[in-house]
Amino acid sequence: MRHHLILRIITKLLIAPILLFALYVQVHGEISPGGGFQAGVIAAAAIILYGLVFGLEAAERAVPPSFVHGIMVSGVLIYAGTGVYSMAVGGQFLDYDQLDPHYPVHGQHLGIVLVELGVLFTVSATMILIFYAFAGRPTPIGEKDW
Amino acid sequence: MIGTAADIASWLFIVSGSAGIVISALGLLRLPDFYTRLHAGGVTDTFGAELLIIGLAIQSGVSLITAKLLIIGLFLFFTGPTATHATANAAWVAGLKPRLAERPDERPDGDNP
Amino acid sequence: MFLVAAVALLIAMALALIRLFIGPSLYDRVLAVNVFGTKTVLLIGVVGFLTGRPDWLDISLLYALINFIGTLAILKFFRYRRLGDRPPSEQRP
Amino acid sequence: MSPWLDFVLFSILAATAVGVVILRNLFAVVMLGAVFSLVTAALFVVMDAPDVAFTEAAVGAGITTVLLLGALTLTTRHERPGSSGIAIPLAVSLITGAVLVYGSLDLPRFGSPDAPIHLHLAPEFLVGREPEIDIPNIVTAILASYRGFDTLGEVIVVFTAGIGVLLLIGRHHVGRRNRVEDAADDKGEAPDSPAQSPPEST
Repeated sequence: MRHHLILRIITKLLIAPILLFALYVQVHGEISPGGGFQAGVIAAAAIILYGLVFGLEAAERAVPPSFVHGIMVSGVLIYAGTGVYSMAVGGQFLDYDQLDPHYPVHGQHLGIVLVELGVLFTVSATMILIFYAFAGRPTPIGEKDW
Repeated sequence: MIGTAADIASWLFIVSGSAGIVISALGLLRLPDFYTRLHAGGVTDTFGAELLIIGLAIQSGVSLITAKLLIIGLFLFFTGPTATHATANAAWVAGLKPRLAERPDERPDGDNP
Repeated sequence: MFLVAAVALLIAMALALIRLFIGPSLYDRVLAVNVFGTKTVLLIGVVGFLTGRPDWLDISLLYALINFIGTLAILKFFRYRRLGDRPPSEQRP
Repeated sequence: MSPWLDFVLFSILAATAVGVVILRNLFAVVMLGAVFSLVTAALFVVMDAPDVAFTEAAVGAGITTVLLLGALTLTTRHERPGSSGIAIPLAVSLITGAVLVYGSLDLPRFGSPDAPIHLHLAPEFLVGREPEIDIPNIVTAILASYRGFDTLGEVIVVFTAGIGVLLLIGRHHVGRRNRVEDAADDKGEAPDSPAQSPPEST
């Protein structure tokens, strides 16, 4: 899609609002519907839109696959690390009350924010990587079958 | 007084928007070939959607809901015509010819399964 | 008044679905899916007003964005046969 | 909310499902899948489940369409008609459907306060949320805190799925081949015109 001027302009206009909306869904997950999973998918959708219109190579320049690999792993590590930390300071696994011993409610808030961050990282990175893997395949479809 | 006026205005917008939406769907179903259906699915559809959203926005007063409605309207205003443009461009490049008046019996050769 | 809009949207959705079934070309179907998506965006908003809880507009806001991506993906894939860059077969005369 | 909206939306959903079964053009089936997800999300909104509707909206129409198209690169455009007869699949479907309907007779009515789920855990969560967690969205409170261990499992499932896809069809040398092609594209390429491109419709 090299010559599609209208598509390129509109896509450039749309990508920033989509990412902003993903951030809104992420941080508003405690108040309104939404949370880490939904925000992750929306953020991945922004990258996929970029890859669709500007080509896979441009998307891989903007968000390198090695970086996405790191994000995918760090999401699980953040989530599990929260649980291990709460275990290390004397509670049970994923017992957020221990994160702030004086105000357990604040500990719960902190724990939920961390956990949602981990979900966001893993889900968005996985979606982007699956898109990269599918989009990068050469097509085996012959002229006859098409 | 102002409340009544706003109600009437929002009624007008919502009913005319609904009429536009039904007309666009009828056109999508009844018009003879793809390029004429684009007008129903693109122009009339966006028109009806915007009118409906303006009507809803008037109904909800000044609040966060109004802001969200206006953002939805803005997105639809940009993405609808762009998607229609992309569809028309792809169809034209792929060789789908419009049905012309000289040969009224010619059907567009699609990929009818 | 919201009821009028909801009924109009449902009728339009049914008609667009018929167009999606009968085709005849692929592009008619893409157009029908696009129209159907717009109708769903509006229906979710109108249902929010109908039930008196219009604070779920985030969902229709999301659909307004996602629907565009889906349409673009279908068109791009149908033309280039893959989602990445253009394949070499595009160059053949 | 009167049930007529449910009925109409469920009818559209059933029509879409029948269309998926009947149509042989796989592109049309992918598009019907997008429509199915749109109607499902509208149904979730009507049934007061905005969080589920949000997930369906985010995953169903956009990502699933893209991934199904990616899967279509590995196959052909039309579904081949099946070789076996209609009798055995029909019998299996009818028996399964009858068993499901029979099972649903024992379910509590939709939204009934006497359902078992509303007698044991739900009151505890609803009462305990205020002093223990203190965030307004009960769904997030249950998912992230009361059921944090389950959510960790879901994250690991997503992670494992990503690793599996990468191992099966991932690439090692990213973009090298594409770069050469792009250089050729930039040099000798005229703008698209209908005269040059072969009609792709068959």
